[in-house]
Amino acid sequence: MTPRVRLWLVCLGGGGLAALLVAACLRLPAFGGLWHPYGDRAVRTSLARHTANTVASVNFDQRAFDTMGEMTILFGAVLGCVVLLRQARDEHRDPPEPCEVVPPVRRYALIVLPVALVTGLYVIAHGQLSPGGGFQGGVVAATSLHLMYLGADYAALERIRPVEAYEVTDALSASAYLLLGLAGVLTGTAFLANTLLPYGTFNTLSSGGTVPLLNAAIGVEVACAVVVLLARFLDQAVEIEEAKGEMSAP
Amino acid sequence: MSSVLHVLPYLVAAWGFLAGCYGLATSRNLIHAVGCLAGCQSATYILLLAVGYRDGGTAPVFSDIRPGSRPVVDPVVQALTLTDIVVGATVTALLLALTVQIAKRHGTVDPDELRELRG
Amino acid sequence: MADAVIVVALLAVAVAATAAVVNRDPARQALVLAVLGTALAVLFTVLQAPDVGLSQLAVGSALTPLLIMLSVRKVRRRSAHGKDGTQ
Amino acid sequence: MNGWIPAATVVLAGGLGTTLWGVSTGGLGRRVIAQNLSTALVCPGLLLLAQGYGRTSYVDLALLLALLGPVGTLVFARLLADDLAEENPAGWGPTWAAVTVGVVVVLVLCAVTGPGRAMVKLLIVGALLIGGNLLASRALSGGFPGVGRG
Amino acid sequence: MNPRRTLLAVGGVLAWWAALVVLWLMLISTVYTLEWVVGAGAAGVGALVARAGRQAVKRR
Repeated sequence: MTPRVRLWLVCLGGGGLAALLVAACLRLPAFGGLWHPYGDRAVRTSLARHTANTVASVNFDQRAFDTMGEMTILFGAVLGCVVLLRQARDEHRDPPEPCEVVPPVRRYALIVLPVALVTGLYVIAHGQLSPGGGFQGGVVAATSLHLMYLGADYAALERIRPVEAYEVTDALSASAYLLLGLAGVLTGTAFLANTLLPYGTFNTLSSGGTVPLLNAAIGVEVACAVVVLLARFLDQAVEIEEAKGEMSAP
Repeated sequence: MSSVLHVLPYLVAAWGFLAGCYGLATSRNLIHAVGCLAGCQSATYILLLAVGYRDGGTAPVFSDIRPGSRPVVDPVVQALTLTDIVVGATVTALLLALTVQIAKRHGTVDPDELRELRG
Repeated sequence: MADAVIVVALLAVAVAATAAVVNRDPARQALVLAVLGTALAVLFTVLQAPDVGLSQLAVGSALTPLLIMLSVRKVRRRSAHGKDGTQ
Repeated sequence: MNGWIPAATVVLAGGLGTTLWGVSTGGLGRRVIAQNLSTALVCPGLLLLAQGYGRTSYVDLALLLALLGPVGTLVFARLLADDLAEENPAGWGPTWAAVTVGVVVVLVLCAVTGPGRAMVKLLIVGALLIGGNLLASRALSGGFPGVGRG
Repeated sequence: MNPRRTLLAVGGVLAWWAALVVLWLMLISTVYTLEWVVGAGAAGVGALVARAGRQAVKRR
């Protein structure tokens, strides 16, 4: 198939799809409508279970089984990356040369690193109260560690980030989520049912039953997964050299 | 104005999706194609959130307002979208890892050249 | 007037998505994707979804650019080595 | 209806419009500067929106953007250092303009909020935003002189 | 490691810890005991990472 024929096919298919999509858009309920039956029920249930952030309640209580599926996709994707980006037999590790960074950038990185980490932990811990949660805070915490790469060099990042520990913690926090679900079964209700703990006082850190615990498990899992993921990419981009390149490398 | 606004978010979602598809089909670089796919994904987020929006509503988060004092938007679609954004990023990473692997094994990331290589 | 800000955010997202497709160089596309992420975060905020906006900011502002730029670097270095090897 | 949301609309329309134009046209140096300015201009917009909707919890969005936006620019400055080396994009004029917008918005919001922890939070966001932006501009104009392959 | 350097290191970590606890208190909306406990823990992690980062940059 020549590129020209393919472009025609794309235009034809895209045009048809566009017509269908526009027709569908015109028949959708108008944007901003007042009828949200599922939303109203979710808000009622969330308030009944003393969870201030309804979105966290949906994620970690009402649809916690769904979130387990998302977590499995995350875990699988990271596993796939680790396998795809491993060091092959015809490659070798070549420690990168230390890199020069102007002092202001280094100072900024050293100051913002702990601030960003604590902010990430704040976002995780307050997931069931204010906007935020394990997914967002985990990414922030993991990103903050990589300021070491930006403010110094890869060797400095590797010193504060033992990848094996993060791989183990990733698996442990994923199993913690499952164990919390199984605890529901053992106490006589259902998998991931929010009946294990008292619901607590509304709008405090301990409110919402198992929601804060599941939220924390997801937070740790996401943070470790992102660290492992970026470690593999950084290894490939910075350290791992191909055997063929040896002759040209100085 | 307001009748346009009733469909505009859906149309923007459709436009983003179609533009991403066009980029995917005509891309000459697999990394660029992965970026276009990320654009397609964001179209789905817009569609979901547009379905859940309520005029004059506010976020269904009651840490700083009293429950019931203001109308709130639909939390279910928000929960779907927020997990998908993070999981979508790791899936993007998986695709980029595949691209890196293809670049290693075949020495090119141009889909057309890859097809020629296979014969 | 509250609708005007929604329209602005929607148009910004539409333009950014188009620009992300039109810029064919991956490094330049990564820059546009970073701005697209910010525009999406604004859109999610005006659609009253701060949780989703936080998620988009966390992922779109630093993580996705880092992943794409690292892949670009690896692929560029690989092709540079490949040329040296064959010469 | 309050005046904060129209103000946010103006800031966001101006900020997103100019940065989108800058990031999708022209040379690489100009694009990176535009990406840096998108953080500097959108963050005050988010603060104004939080005030307009009367939700203090929305300030977290601006906090995260002020923290992570400059980190994103540093990623580009680091990994495109070789390409940016001959251009040395500085763009101090637009940067200072964006900083002025940020300072004005943060100070006005502080005056409205009144003394308290909420005001300190706003000041933290402002400090992170302005410090981060000035530093990202500094990094773009030759912050990584010796990045060969590190 | 001589006592003077140990003292300096502990002092540095404590200073970071105090600063991060203050940051935590500014971020949250209402203050109560559990919030103090969680904040102190998170600030402790942050202070240790700050120290590790400084060491990692110095040792090159």
